[in-house]
Amino acid sequence: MELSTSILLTIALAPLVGCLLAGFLGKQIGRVGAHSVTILGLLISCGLSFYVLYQITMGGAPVYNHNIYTWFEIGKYTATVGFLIDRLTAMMMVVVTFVSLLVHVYTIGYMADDDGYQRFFSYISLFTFSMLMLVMSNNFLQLFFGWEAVGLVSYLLIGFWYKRPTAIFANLKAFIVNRVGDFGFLLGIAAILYFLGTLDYATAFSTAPTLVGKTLTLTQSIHWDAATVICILLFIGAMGKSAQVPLHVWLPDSMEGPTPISALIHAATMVTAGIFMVARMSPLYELSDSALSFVLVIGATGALFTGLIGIVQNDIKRVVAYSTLSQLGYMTVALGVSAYAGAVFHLMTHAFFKALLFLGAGSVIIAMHHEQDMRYMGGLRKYMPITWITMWIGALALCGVPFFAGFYSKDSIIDAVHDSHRWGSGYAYFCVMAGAFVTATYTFRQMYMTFHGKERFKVIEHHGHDHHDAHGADDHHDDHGHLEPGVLHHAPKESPWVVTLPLILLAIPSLLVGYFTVQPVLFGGWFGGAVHVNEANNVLGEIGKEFHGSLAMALNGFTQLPFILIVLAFIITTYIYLFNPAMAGKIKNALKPLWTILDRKYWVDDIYFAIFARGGVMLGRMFWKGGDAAVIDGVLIDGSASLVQRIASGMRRVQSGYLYHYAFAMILGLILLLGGYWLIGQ
Amino acid sequence: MPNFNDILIMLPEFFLVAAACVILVADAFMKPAERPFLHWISIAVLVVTIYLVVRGQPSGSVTAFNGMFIRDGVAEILKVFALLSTILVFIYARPYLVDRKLFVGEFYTLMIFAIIGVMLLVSAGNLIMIYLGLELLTLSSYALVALNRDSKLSSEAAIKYFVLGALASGMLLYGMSMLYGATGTLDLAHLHDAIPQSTMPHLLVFGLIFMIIGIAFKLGAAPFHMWIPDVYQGSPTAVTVFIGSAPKLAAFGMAFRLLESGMGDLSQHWQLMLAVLAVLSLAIGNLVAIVQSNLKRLLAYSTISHMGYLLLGLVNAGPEGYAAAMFYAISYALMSTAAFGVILALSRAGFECEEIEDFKGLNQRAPWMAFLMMLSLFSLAGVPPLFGFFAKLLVLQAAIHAGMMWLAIVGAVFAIIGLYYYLHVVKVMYFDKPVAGTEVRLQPDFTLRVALSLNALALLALGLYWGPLLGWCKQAFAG
Amino acid sequence: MITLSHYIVLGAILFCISVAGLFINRKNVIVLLMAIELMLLAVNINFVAFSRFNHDVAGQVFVFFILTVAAAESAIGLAILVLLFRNRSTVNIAEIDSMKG
Amino acid sequence: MFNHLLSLLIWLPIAGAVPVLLAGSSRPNTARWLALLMAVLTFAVSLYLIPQYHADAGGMQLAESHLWIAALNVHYSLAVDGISVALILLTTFVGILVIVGAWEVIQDNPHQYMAAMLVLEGLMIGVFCATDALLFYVFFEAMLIPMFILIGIWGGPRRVYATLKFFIYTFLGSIFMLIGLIYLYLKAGTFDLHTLAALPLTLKEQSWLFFAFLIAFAVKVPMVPVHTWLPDAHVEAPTGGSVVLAAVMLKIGGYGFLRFSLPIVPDASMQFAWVVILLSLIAVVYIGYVALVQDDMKKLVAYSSVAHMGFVTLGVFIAFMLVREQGNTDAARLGMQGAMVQMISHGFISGAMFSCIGVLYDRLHTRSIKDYGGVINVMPWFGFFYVLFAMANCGLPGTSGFVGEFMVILASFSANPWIALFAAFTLIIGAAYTLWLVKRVLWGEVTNPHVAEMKDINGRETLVLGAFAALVLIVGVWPEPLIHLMDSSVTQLVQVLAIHKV
Repeated sequence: MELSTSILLTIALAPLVGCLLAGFLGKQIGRVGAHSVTILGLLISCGLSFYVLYQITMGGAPVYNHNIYTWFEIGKYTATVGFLIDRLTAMMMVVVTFVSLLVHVYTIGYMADDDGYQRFFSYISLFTFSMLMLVMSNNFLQLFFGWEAVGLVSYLLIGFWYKRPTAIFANLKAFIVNRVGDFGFLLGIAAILYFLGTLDYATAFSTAPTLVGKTLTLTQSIHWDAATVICILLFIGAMGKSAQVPLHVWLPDSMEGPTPISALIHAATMVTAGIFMVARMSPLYELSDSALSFVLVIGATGALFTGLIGIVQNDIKRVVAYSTLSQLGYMTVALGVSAYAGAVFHLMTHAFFKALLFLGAGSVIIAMHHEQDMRYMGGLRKYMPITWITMWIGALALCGVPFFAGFYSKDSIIDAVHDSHRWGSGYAYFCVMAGAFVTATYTFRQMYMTFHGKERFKVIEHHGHDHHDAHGADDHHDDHGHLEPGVLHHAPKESPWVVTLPLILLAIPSLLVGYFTVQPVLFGGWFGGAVHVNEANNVLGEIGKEFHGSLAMALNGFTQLPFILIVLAFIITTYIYLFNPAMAGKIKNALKPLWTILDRKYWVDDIYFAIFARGGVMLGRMFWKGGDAAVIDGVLIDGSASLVQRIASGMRRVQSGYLYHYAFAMILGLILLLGGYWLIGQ
Repeated sequence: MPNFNDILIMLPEFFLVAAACVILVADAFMKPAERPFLHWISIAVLVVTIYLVVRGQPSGSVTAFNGMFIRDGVAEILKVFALLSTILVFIYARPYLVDRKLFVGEFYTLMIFAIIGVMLLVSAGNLIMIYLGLELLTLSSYALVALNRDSKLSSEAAIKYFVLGALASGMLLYGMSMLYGATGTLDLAHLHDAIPQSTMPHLLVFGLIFMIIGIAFKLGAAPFHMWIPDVYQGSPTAVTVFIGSAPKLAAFGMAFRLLESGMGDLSQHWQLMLAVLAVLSLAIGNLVAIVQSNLKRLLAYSTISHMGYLLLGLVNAGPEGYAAAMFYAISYALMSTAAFGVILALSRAGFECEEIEDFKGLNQRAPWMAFLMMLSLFSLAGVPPLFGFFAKLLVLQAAIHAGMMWLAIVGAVFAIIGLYYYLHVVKVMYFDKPVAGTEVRLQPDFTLRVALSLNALALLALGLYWGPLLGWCKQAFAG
Repeated sequence: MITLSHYIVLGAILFCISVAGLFINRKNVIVLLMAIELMLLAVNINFVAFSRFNHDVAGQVFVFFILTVAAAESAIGLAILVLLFRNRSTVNIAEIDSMKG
Repeated sequence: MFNHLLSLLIWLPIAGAVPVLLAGSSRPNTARWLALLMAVLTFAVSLYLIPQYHADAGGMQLAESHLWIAALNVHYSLAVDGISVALILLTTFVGILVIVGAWEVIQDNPHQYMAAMLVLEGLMIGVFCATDALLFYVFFEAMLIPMFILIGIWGGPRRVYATLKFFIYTFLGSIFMLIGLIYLYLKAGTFDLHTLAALPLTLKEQSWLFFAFLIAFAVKVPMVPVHTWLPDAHVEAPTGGSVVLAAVMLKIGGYGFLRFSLPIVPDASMQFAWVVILLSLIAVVYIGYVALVQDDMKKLVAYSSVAHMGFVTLGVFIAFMLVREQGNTDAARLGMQGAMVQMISHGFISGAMFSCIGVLYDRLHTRSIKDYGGVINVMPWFGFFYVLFAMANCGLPGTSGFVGEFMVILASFSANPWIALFAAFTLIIGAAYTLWLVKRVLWGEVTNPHVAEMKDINGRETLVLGAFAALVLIVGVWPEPLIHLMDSSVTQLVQVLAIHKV
């Protein structure tokens, strides 16, 4: 039976209501009120999302595609606000609301005595609303709305601790880099409207085949294939939002935000919006191999090279951040080889285990009183067992150890790349394969440095005030009285249940979701009409032929190259970080130049800052001082004014005050007239 | 042999002459205390004259004394406004004169003789009449300029005015003589008919040129403008306000009589000459005004530029062109009386209030006066919805219609430059803080306040509804 | 035989002399008054000559008016001159320049 | 009274100015309340336009015409179409807010200030109603006088330079238009805009007239390179002056293009559309960079106004390419609608931005960005509004700022991808200068001790900002009603474009 509009509206609006209540009445309803209303809102929309998913998959509800209201209608162009609910959407809704719900709960603990408590809840609910609008949209306008709205919330949340210079730098950077992507995205939408005359998904996809053969005339000589132009423009948007190279620079900095949103926005949901979008647009992308190759190469590059940076990071959150970049690269690669289902599948599994890793990292950070540097950790496992175990689950999932969720999604991507014949797939295959090793390396390194080995922090029992888990806003830092790093007031201890519960709840899917869903989602054509793949490109179909169930796949996985690489990485890291810690430093010195390259993140940020930020300001100053001030005002306006002045003061001298001069002037006038007449007479 | 009808036609002029003589004699027998009667009598006389002018107005155009005197619509309008402005001058002048011990009978008699000159000039039908009217006007003006016998500036202004004026009228006469030689007649109507079959075209044009000089001098168009700044500044403000109003109307009338009624067939010659004079006047008037620090002198230069605009109307050499020019002359007369009126109203004994600095912060001291001044300044600058704008509109239109787009553009450009110095005065009045030593007269004479307010508000009212006036002007030239 | 042109030329010469007198003379205002008179005389010669050769009397009538007015004019002129001398105790044109610019 | 509704709208505030003025400096509160009453009345009357105007019918409605100057065949003729109605509503709405906004901010001679505001309001409404070129010109020019006074008396330190520059700049622009109008009058014998639109003109005549109009309206919009009066005027003007200037006066330039350039000289406009488009794109990119480096908040917002108004001119003139080169009327309508929506929305946003700056200025009496920082710590509610309007200013979907730019960019892509490319650059540069401003003013630690003492916005300010915010969001979330109001008028305009005069 048909889904009812009211339910969908409830799903979308419940978080918004929570947001408004928590935001505007924060003072009145207090902290408890704030988190209660928002969590209630999330509960409602999460529950209903599960219901919708059930209806769509089991309940046999048809795809829902209706407009709510008309945004504008001008001649043949109409823009509307409406929902398109198919399996892809439903799955995304569940992922978003579920992770968001857990993050809400987690936040109760994490932000427990932050001043911006209500504000924070209001923001993350607003985010959930925006994200839902994005995934549930049935047209490009609303997609762009959600697209930018999540950007806004991300901006607000990265700069949540607005007193930190680094935070407010990071959020500005994030927003502007995203805008660079949106620049392309908007042009893509414009191109769609130009070629297909509509902003509505269904119409656009159904008329997409007419793009074949159409070209966009840029100059007399340059004509570009319409589909390619559209797809690449749209993908530029995805590059911004999903932090693909070269627009990846904002994501690591976004770790300035509180950990919960790193988990929710910068790992699980928002950053995957680009992946979702491309999957959604698969009918368009299937029309252009060149566009997909572009996607493939970009993704592959990200998958490997950003992962490498992760190896040299010491900030526990940044390691996870770079692994996110690399994993997004994997998803993009999957898109590039037309394995859209694989991409979305990895998106889902990644959402769970990456959120888990972030929240775990957050839990560690709580325990370490907001010390994020792993060099001052170690041996935490006996203090916080739950965090330790759950994080290991996440870590293994991330590495793609068989049976864990990550394994199914990641290995199928690798296989898909292997089977693909698209231009660039060779390079991509190398990247993802190497990436598997790199992933394992930085993951194990992180786990060892955090939980194992000997404790590298000192505890000095600190009388007087025994305060609870230290928290975000740096006024708390202040009353620590800034001891030297790695010195704690009291021993780290396991976080409260509001923190650990989400960890557990995320650990379960990180462990199991792959095993149970890989068959239908990847090979069962579960997405149905939601994603469209040409037969020629159907690599997942090929893999599917050798698929004999999750168990078999996992067992088979032990014999595959990726697993061997993981084991290799395991051995190396174990040796270095458990048995011979000094060696890390030796290697570092041995490979100094390489290490520098990675530590400087290939100097990409520096170059961008120099060229775009500094350069932009310089250019602006040049225009302002040179153009407006000097030429227009200086020369044209004031120049002409002073010219008039000068002429005037010159002319006034003629009025000498002498009678004979006056008379002479009259005679001159007479001569002028007579002479003029005489001249004309000639 | 003059018949009674001729006398009827000239009744206003005769009445005025008689009145002038009566006032002259009465003044001789009056004690100073009774002077105010003189004031009111003179005003009454002018009012009656207006009444006579309007009432006895024939439908078309009639002549008296064998074409010596023409009474037509043009003459009527010009006379009415000349008389009106003179009434305003009387009202504005009184407190000023009283403060300066200049409140004497000569002022009134001379003024009335001058206005008689204006009236004869604008309805002259013969070169002799033109000359006589002109001289009557100018001779009285010379004396008026010198009214303040103890002022260095006044006497200097008077001598400059006198010498240059004599030179100008000499040239005018010389031109007249050539014209007479070329056509053998002094009567404008016959002149008009005689010009086509004249055997000496060059002599004609020579005459024309000399006459144009006479006209240009009276208007104050460059390069025959040199007397204007000094006379405006030097003469008592009470006289300046007069020189700025009625004589301009007279000058327009004279130009119309000579150029159109007399030498209409030479228009292809004088159009271009007037255009040249217009450009010069616009340039000199607007540019040099910018660097002035004395308000009277600034207004003098603005007069020069305004005469340039008036010439834009004349170059059209067609009915609507003349209508536009006359409209412009009228608007200018009203605007300058208002502007000078404010100066008169604010000045007190020992304080002329004619430097621009004296107006600093006027808005704080006398907001209403500042407002009136602002109205007249914006009107002079030609900013809608004030009267001056529509006058400019009409003359620009006339110029464009005459196919002189370039001239209109020149006019437009100089309008922008002109805007600057008017705004500067407004800025001084409204944006600056008042300075010590410029305490203006705060309670001007009541009639003055009323008259001045009416005068300035008329600029706004006529700006909002100026159709009838324009209709009147057009109809005067339609015949 | 004296033709019209002779008179015109004479008039023109007188006119030019008077004009020259007006702006070449830099000393005395009285000279200016004389120059003005001279100019009017030049005009009168023209008128008389023309009226004679056009067989029209109006020109000579005009001359009478001009003469009368000229008298009045010079009267006023002299009056102003006296005034000027009283205020500045000089009649030197080169010193009458307190208003300029 | 129904057939004099427009006259009422124009003259009510102007007449209302008289009692306000008479209240005098001795009774400031009487003046304030009177002024507010008048503004509210005007707004109420303007609301009455909505039922009176039939949006579907389009065309000029509520017409009234009386012979004004018989001798010159000039008529006092008023009428409105959808676009005018929208702009009039904007005017009357802003009219209220500036009076509320100036309540206790203006201390010396509030009666004169309020009176000037009311007169200004009436004249601006007149501009939007006039269908006779001369009448339009009269209102168009007369506006300068009260604005001149407003900036000059209540303005900042360099107010004299700014206000003279403003007045002369604008006068310079319009005087040439006047000459063009006279020329048209001499050809057509009337100033009536309909007749002029029907008047056949050779391409040469059209070109001259086009540039005469262009200079007049380009100065008003303002377009590069005749924009430099705007930053100065804004910086020196009192808050209310800036708000009116940005919110309404600039729109008159864009409106003028619709009323004059398009109908009267369509072929020349087509021929020289590239000039305007080029200038608009320069405005978006070049001015964007200039705005980036401003250290005075008002200057920054002023420059961003120039950039945003670039979209108005862009949207209007790409319509030519779309109609005449591709016959794509719908895209042309899209672009022009975008331009119109942009006008309205920029009215809200710039008005709001200047009100925000006014709020800060009233507290710290400086507009230079470096004196602020960390304002959010002491003024959270203000911060909320400021961020909202900043986001609207950089065209975030869901705010009105997005709608117009979105539509214009969509349309311009159909006209020529390159145009869209440069236009869309605003997404980046706009975000850069706006959010950098927010970063430096709002975020961060409180460095300036005076900032620490700042109080959060009071009820009056909340009212003003809240009203702006509501409209920004409503138009952003559901622009259809606004678009529908103007649609038929825009459609008719687009049809006009297709008509060749030569």
